[in-house]
Amino acid sequence: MMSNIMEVKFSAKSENESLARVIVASFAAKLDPTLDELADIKTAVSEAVTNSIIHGYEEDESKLVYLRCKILDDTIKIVVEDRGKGIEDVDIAMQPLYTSKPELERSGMGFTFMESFMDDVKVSSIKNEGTKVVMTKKINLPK
Amino acid sequence: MMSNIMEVKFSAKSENESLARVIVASFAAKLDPTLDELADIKTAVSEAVTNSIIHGYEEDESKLVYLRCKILDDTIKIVVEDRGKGIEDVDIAMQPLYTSKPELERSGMGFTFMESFMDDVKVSSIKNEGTKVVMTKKINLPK
Amino acid sequence: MINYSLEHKNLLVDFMATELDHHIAGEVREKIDDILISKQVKNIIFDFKNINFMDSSGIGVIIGRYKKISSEGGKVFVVNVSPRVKKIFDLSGMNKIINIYDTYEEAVSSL
Amino acid sequence: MINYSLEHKNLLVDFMATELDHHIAGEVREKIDDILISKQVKNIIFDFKNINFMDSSGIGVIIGRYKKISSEGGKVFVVNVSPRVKKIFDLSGMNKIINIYDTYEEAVSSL
Ligand SMILES: Nc1ncnc2c1ncn2[C@@H]1O[C@H](COP(=O)(O)OP(=O)(O)O)[C@@H](O)[C@H]1O
Ligand SMILES: Nc1ncnc2c1ncn2[C@@H]1O[C@H](COP(=O)(O)OP(=O)(O)O)[C@@H](O)[C@H]1O
Repeated sequence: MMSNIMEVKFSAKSENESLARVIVASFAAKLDPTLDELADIKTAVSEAVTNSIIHGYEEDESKLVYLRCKILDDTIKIVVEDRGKGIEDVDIAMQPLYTSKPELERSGMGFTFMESFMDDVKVSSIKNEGTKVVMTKKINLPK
Repeated sequence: MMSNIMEVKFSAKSENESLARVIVASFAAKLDPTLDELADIKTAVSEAVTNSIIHGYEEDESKLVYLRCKILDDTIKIVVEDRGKGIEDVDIAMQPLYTSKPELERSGMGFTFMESFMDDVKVSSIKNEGTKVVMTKKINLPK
Repeated sequence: MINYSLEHKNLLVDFMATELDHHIAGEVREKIDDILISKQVKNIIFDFKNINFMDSSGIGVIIGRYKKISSEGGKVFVVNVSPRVKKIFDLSGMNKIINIYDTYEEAVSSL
Repeated sequence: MINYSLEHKNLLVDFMATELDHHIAGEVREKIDDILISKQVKNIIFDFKNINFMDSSGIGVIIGRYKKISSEGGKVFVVNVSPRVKKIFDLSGMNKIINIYDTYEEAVSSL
């Protein structure tokens, strides 16, 4: 059984969105994913981290985003968490095109992209406590 | 004042040495360092992380290496820490060519490289509790 | 962030970044909206040749500009999209309102 | 990890990795030591053309092979080193015992 873990926390600054993508991509690279699988993972991470920064913390850069990754055999599990304002109704939030911040030109496609690109996405959130997104993806070893 | 922080922990596996380099390099990239400054930072991190894995944990992959980075204005501070076996005498350990593991073909140049490539290196260690290496480097903004 | 040129009221926008995410979306939006205020623009053509990553924040910027320009009868084109970015456009359903062409020339000649 | 070829007892070692750190040092060492046991080798020439990163663990592997080969009168050469890797060799003081040449041909013709 192959296993590897990494936990990261970083300032809730938008410049760290690309950092989060690079970090997860280098970690996931050990599973030898295709370029497309890697892009799927980067996109999903980008969406979740951006949401924590914009929605969870409303761009308060003094706050921290938590990113945890685990490889177990051929599956990567990625957790993105914030201790921000939380989501009132997760089911509504996850609907395609739903956004609470149209004035920021959010497209409301964040959760849809996470669900399209990962095998499984689970969101749990408590109002005024924070939000946790758990995503997994199996990387198909035999190419 | 510009500031940014990142904290990472990862399994003490040798395959994560390159991960640590990539992570710190992407974080440091925000200071717009020269390629040579970036290589200096990567080398110093590689040495400290490798030491935690080999000497601190004697390659017990279930253990964790802690890496913390902070940018404050034009200076990056990097802390590499382990909760491993510690160093009896830090002054001796830091001497060029000193190694406690010649059988593993260690060159004894790890600390020397950290000191050559960073502006400042401080090592604190407690026997059987762990080792902490704090390194800083100022990136010269005007090129 | 972006370079632009204006020809016959067609605004050509060229990205200097390689990744169109939330971090650069804000600046891109401001820069373009400044141009829309100060110059006469009918259509916008986004050249994606440098972009190798885009997420839903990128979609937001493009839709936002589409809304501005389409209310005056203008169109939005994207050219030189990589297969990956194309996939993102397709998933977002934006390919129904935005015109995707291989090259700048094809976009212009369709006008 | 490595490719090798043997010509007139000169072992040419080519790295397939781009980074010579502790992670790959162990495998490189084992592979080369297997060859040293099974074949007749006098000198070793390391071709660094693919290596863009090396730390003190890399120095350790090269010194280790130098110790084996020099006790039998052999030499160690490194060729095609990048300026960065050259800096590491210089700092380690290894440039006094290891011969650094620009190309494989120069290394061989110096023998
Ligand atoms: N981390 C979070 N904290 C608080 N609210 C969130 C978080 N992530 C998502 N949301 C809520 O869910 C909605 C939908 O998210 P998403 O599908 O990513 O679209 P968008 O980010 O474009 O609004 C957001 O508009 C927001 O109201
Ligand atoms: N994290 C650590 N935990 C325990 N001992 C360490 C640690 N880092 C360094 N040391 C000790 O310091 C010595 C010198 O380290 P270094 O200069 O990096 O050389 P090398 O790693 O080649 O032995 C090591 O051989 C080891 O005894």
